[in-house]
Amino acid sequence: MIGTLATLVATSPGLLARVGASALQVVAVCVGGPLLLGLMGKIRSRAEGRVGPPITQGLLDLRKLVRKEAIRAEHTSAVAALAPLVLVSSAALCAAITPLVTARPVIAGGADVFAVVYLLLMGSVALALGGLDAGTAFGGMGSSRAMTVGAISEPALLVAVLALAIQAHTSNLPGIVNASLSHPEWLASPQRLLALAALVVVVIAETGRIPVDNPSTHLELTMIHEAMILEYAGPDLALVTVGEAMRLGLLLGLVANLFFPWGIDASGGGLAMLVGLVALGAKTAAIAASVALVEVSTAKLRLFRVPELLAGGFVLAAVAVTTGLVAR
Amino acid sequence: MTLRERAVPLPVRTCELVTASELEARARALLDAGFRLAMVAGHDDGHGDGLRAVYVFCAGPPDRRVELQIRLDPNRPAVPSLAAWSFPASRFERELADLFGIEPLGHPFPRPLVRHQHWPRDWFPMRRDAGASPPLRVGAEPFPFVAVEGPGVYEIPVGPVHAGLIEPGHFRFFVVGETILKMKARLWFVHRGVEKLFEGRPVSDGVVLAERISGDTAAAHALAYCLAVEDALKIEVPRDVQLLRAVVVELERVTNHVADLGALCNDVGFGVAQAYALTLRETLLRLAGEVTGHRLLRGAIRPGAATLRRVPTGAELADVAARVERLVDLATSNAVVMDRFKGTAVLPRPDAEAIGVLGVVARASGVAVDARIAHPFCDFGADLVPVVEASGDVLARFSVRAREAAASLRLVEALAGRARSLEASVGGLPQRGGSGLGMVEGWRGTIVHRVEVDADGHLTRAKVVDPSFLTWPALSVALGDTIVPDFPLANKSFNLSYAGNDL
Amino acid sequence: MSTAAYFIGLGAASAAALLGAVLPARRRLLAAAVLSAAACLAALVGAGDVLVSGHAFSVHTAQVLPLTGVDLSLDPLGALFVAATAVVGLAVSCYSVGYGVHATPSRIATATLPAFLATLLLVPAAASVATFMVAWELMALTSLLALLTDHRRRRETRDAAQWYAAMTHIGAAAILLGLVLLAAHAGGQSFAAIAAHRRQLSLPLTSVVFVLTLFGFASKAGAVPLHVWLPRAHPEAPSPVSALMSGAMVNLGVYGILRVGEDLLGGGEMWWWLVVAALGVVSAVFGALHAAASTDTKRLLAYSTVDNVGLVLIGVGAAGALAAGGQQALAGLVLLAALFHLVNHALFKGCLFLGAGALQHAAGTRDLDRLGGLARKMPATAIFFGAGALSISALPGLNGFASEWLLFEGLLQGFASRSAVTVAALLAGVATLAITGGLTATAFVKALGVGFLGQPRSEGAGAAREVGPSMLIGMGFLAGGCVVLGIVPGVVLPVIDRATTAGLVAGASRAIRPGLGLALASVHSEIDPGLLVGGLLVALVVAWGAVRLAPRSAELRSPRRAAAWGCGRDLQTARMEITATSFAEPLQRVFADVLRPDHDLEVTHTAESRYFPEAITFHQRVDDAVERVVYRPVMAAVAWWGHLARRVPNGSVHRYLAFGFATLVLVLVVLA
Amino acid sequence: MQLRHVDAGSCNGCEIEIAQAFAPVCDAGRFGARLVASPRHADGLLVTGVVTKNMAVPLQMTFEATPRPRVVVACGDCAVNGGLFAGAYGVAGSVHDVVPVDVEIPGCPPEPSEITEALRRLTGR
Repeated sequence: MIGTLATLVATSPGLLARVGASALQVVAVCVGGPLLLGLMGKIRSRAEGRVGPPITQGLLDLRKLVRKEAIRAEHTSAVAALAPLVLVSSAALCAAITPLVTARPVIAGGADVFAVVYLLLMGSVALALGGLDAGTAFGGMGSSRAMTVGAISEPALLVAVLALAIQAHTSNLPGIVNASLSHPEWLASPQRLLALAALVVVVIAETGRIPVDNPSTHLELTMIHEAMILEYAGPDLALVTVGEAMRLGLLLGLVANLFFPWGIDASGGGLAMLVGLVALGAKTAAIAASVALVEVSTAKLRLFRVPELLAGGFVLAAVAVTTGLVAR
Repeated sequence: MTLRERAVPLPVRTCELVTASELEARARALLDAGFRLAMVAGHDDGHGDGLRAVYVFCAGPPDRRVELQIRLDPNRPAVPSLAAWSFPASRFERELADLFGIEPLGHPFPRPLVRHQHWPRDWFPMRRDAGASPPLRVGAEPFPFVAVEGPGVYEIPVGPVHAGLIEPGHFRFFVVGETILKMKARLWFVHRGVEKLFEGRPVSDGVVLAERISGDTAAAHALAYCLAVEDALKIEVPRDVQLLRAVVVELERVTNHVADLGALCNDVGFGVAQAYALTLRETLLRLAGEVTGHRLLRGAIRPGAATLRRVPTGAELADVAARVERLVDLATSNAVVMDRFKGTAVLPRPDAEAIGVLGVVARASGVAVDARIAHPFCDFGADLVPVVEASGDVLARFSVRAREAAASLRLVEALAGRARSLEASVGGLPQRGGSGLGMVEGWRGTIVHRVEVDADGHLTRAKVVDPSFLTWPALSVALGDTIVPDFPLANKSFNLSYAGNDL
Repeated sequence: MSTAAYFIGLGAASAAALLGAVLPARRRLLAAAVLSAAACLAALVGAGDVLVSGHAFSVHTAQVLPLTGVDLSLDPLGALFVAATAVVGLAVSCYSVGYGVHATPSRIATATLPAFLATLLLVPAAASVATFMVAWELMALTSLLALLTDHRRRRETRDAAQWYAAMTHIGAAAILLGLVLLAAHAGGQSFAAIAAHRRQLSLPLTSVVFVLTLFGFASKAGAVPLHVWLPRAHPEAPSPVSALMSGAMVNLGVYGILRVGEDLLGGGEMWWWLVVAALGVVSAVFGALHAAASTDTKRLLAYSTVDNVGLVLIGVGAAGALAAGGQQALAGLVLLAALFHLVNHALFKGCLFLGAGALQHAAGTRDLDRLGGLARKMPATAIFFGAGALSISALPGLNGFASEWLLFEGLLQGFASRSAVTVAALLAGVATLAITGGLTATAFVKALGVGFLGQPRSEGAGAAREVGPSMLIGMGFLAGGCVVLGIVPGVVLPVIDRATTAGLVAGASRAIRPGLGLALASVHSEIDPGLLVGGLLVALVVAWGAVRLAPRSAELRSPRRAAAWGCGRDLQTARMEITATSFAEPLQRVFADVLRPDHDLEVTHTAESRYFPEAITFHQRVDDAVERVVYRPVMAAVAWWGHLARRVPNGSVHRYLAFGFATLVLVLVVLA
Repeated sequence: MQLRHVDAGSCNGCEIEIAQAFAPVCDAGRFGARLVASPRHADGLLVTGVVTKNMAVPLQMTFEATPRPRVVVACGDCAVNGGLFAGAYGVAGSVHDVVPVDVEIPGCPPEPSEITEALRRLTGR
């Protein structure tokens, strides 16, 4: 790692710029994630005939949570304390290396499909272990459900992005984005559309939205994600909340840039980055809004219909890959 | 409607004093004849008169009510257990044991029902000489649930403090993963001692307490109490009193059914329908405020009287009816919602009958019990029929509520049209002692109140049976094939009262 | 140097076996362990020298075996397997000291572990059919003995031994048949001679040989449907033996496939390798599913071995198919990934089996449903087991991620291939990699979360204490290996690449660019796990700091310990924690078609009413569907043979020895 | 402002009005108030009803489970002073007999607008 850093310093004069771009992406996801959640909440409120909390409520809540007392259950080990940190840092690392604001490789070779999927898995595993640490029935139940859903959704995610990787002849995410930028006709290709459909299913599952999970439920027994975090309070909860929001922002940003890459900074320079940031915000907001609209009009699936939905997503992704291979 | 229309007369009730040995045979004869056990009330008559148990059996239509009373040995109060023939009896007997210290002889499952573990074992709060409540025992043993054994089984304890806006109760699930092997409910967390609070009050003061037995059922409980008092005092109320009371109770039914329809949608994550239902409920609560002066329909029903500020207009009712229809449409046209409802938490009819469930839950399982037909306090007209569904699942309970809400709206309009005044009463209440029984079909099911009044017009005993008391055990039976995350939906589809059950 | 070191290793291992058999109780344990460790070190030096220098050595001696003599040769391919065995063996030797302290093992047990180790070191160096078969049979025998030693009176152990004996002998017979056929037609039994004559062999013959040997080797590797002995034998064997079985012995199945298919037969037909890849796909998915459903720690690990062997076989099969299709460079890359994964599997599975042994040692059970809360009682074991579990779940920064990434990238590059069949196989491989990833994570979150977190679920788990230092060093050594290879995978790849070159006929080397991270030579595809770990640590520190430094009143600064939130109810017991069975149940329902769980709920109620239950009992079994569907009918059909088989492997060590020697004699007679 | 609702012995009348306070017409949510599932996530408790003897310990435990700084809102006459149920044998007292109360909302039950107004004072919006 030191050696790589040394070569990086030696070979790229723009190292600082790259680090700056990474930091910008992390901050964008960190702030943007809660705002996207706020936007989705706002749309739901409006659809229900309420004004609802302001879009910035999530950020306000975070500020309040970090100032509160942390509570850890009696029997917990270091895992309970570490899990929120790992969740946030894995999401932050993903945000740093994924092409969100800029499509120029932020860390050389870092933004690999496989790496991003497994970094996300790292967060899921951390959260699941955190849920089991207190030894409560709800925590364990939530972990079990989340891992079951994840066990089917993560392969679908990997295979769905694979369809794009085959088209672009690289599994490197900036590579895929750059290739898409120079081949706008790809957007309408059947494998892209199938992969997009699969990816939307995965994103809904991974971020715990209706119809897979109900983020606003108050019933412990029906929860998937929230059951795991019932024990977290104060700063720990702030980390978990922001980590989850970041994953949402990240996945939406990934979908946005993989399928609608326009606006992303491909050339470099401050203005291009600003444009990239605005484009990212606009694209993710649009996707979040459409997800929210779909959410409003549907209900949560029966638990064992969820794997069926996800298996459907996986099949869509596999068909996308096959279509891509046949179309070559 | 004709001017010759008359009030429904006081119901006839036969009372028999039996010995302990006769009780069993007499009770079985009544059960075989189609009666159901509606209530078992313990009584402590004090002054060395000892304890007494009253068994109320009822059947209808035609409206029939039979009371069996037995006096108990003051030294060792005990009743022969009827648990083997009547499941409801097993519950009433456990209640007797906990509150009066009356032992049910031969009871197969004599564990505490009302009494929580930290209450002293030999303290019986409903006895006259109970005295002040003793301090709680801390660190007492946990409730002895019959645990499911076997490798891999674990317990999910839920409550008493539930997430969400739910009353307190404890549910213990024995599960393997998402499969519910068994569920036991442990209630009586909100046991306040309501029945004892009635004692000593003048009959006219009891009604405010009855209105707060279960806040969402204020009108029906108040009415059941008033009917019991009127039965005890032998008062025949005018026809208009009956009609106005029926209007209020039916309004309560509509309001609560609407809320339940929305809540069922909410439990499957269909928030839009819930929001729609809550808005409609707000309309209904405001209408209630205008009709009775209180959003929860309190104050309109009093012993011997009924007072409304106005009746709902036809336009208002039509608007509500249209919105109910829209709400039901919203849910039934959503495939995911229907998939969640269909086949979930089935309560088979034989179980519903054996357990003796009442109200919406019973009718959704094909059991056509409805006190408006079996024990009418008012002339509801000929076209009132019980709304029955056969499938016994969440969808059936949803449909029964939807159809009943629509029917009740029509009924309100008809009843309000027949009433000639907004205020009617018998005048002053007579000073007379006696016992009386009141039965009302509340929105959850049949509510039964029984009061005993002394010669000064003070209550010496009030016994309340909310339909929840009889229906709660059916919930765990309905979970036979249900997975853990469907429990809240199943529970909501029963929507039983905790406060009304725990008293 | 390599020759001397390797033979010193073999000698030391044999001496360890000997001393283990003759020394008195206290001393034999330590003597055997020290000598075994020395043997592993020496073998590691020898094999390392071969791998680094790339020069093979070979030795022929006519003295040891009558009729044929012994041919030994260590080329880089064999050396890689020797090295992997030596690394696991080193950890196991150290671990066995502490493992044996509590209940001193018998003489036979002390002797068989080094003997087993010696045979494991021997097999990859065997350079003739006779030597190979003798070494192979000795390995089968010693492993069987090692499996039986401690618990031979337990029914489950005898049962496991029967299955293992049957499978391993059927497999050995197939290999013997195939190799003898080959030797007979190639005009010589030394591997060099066979390889030299392979062009004169007819295709039907080589195909028959490949299929026969594949059957035998796949049964040793634990590929589905020949895996049935694994989930029985691994749990029953003492943990050092399980670690060697899963970390080293199953590798030799893969070794055999490569040695025969690529080296002796020269790569052969594409369909051979597609069969191998298909075996890999089925094994990986089936193993991962069963691992996710298992509640016995070691059974879970055994099925996870089936899963990982499947992944390796996917790589081996894909490499073979690509090579047969003429894409040598790509084949080299994929095989490199497969062998790298095999090495990594040796490390983390060795570590996990040793960890499982520590669990069993400390808590008296390996049933996850009865464990729990061990992280606070055995923190070091928890960290090492955790490292293994997270490695196998392929989390970035650990070695499982590195090799799965390489495998993924390698398969992905193959999509450019012209052959539709190959592409389909690669697609299946990638999909399998994706599917097993999630399932493996589920299985190991369960093992880690239910086993180590929460509250203890049994008295044994409640009384558990940390194991001794030698066991910890053994586990820690392998766990450290997982971390090091996870952060700087680049350091071992050139070495493995040399084995790859030897493993493929045409010898495509240089699939990767030198460096500490992973970087493919052919295309622009690279990743630096070290950099990822660095970034992760920076993010972690920043997040921690941000939360830590938030303005807060002084009394709220440090976290408060409180009872877990139990909905306002005061009694939180271990019965209210999720169990492993329950954790896996949703997945089991989803994959009920494959797993076929069997449920049984018994309810007894009072005579008066069925609403008053008196006792309720639940039972569930998840049997191996392959065993039920494939093996049971076959076993029924050959009931007459079963009669005999029951009499032969009845748990008596002498019988097994006699049986094994008889086979050996047969081998020699046939070959002569 | 996240609140954990605790029914300590209510007749469920207050629950109806709390639900209406968060329903579309009153929409207490727009001022940043929210009901949450775990006391760990809460900034305070919203307690209804008299505190029965059986609920006294659970209420205390819920209070203890809430991270500081925390507030307790007693909603309804019963919660404030025991209401009609004061002195019943199953009643331990009103809310302030068990946990410290910061805000009281009188009424039997209080109207949704009154509940919303009280919550609004807490969120400061």
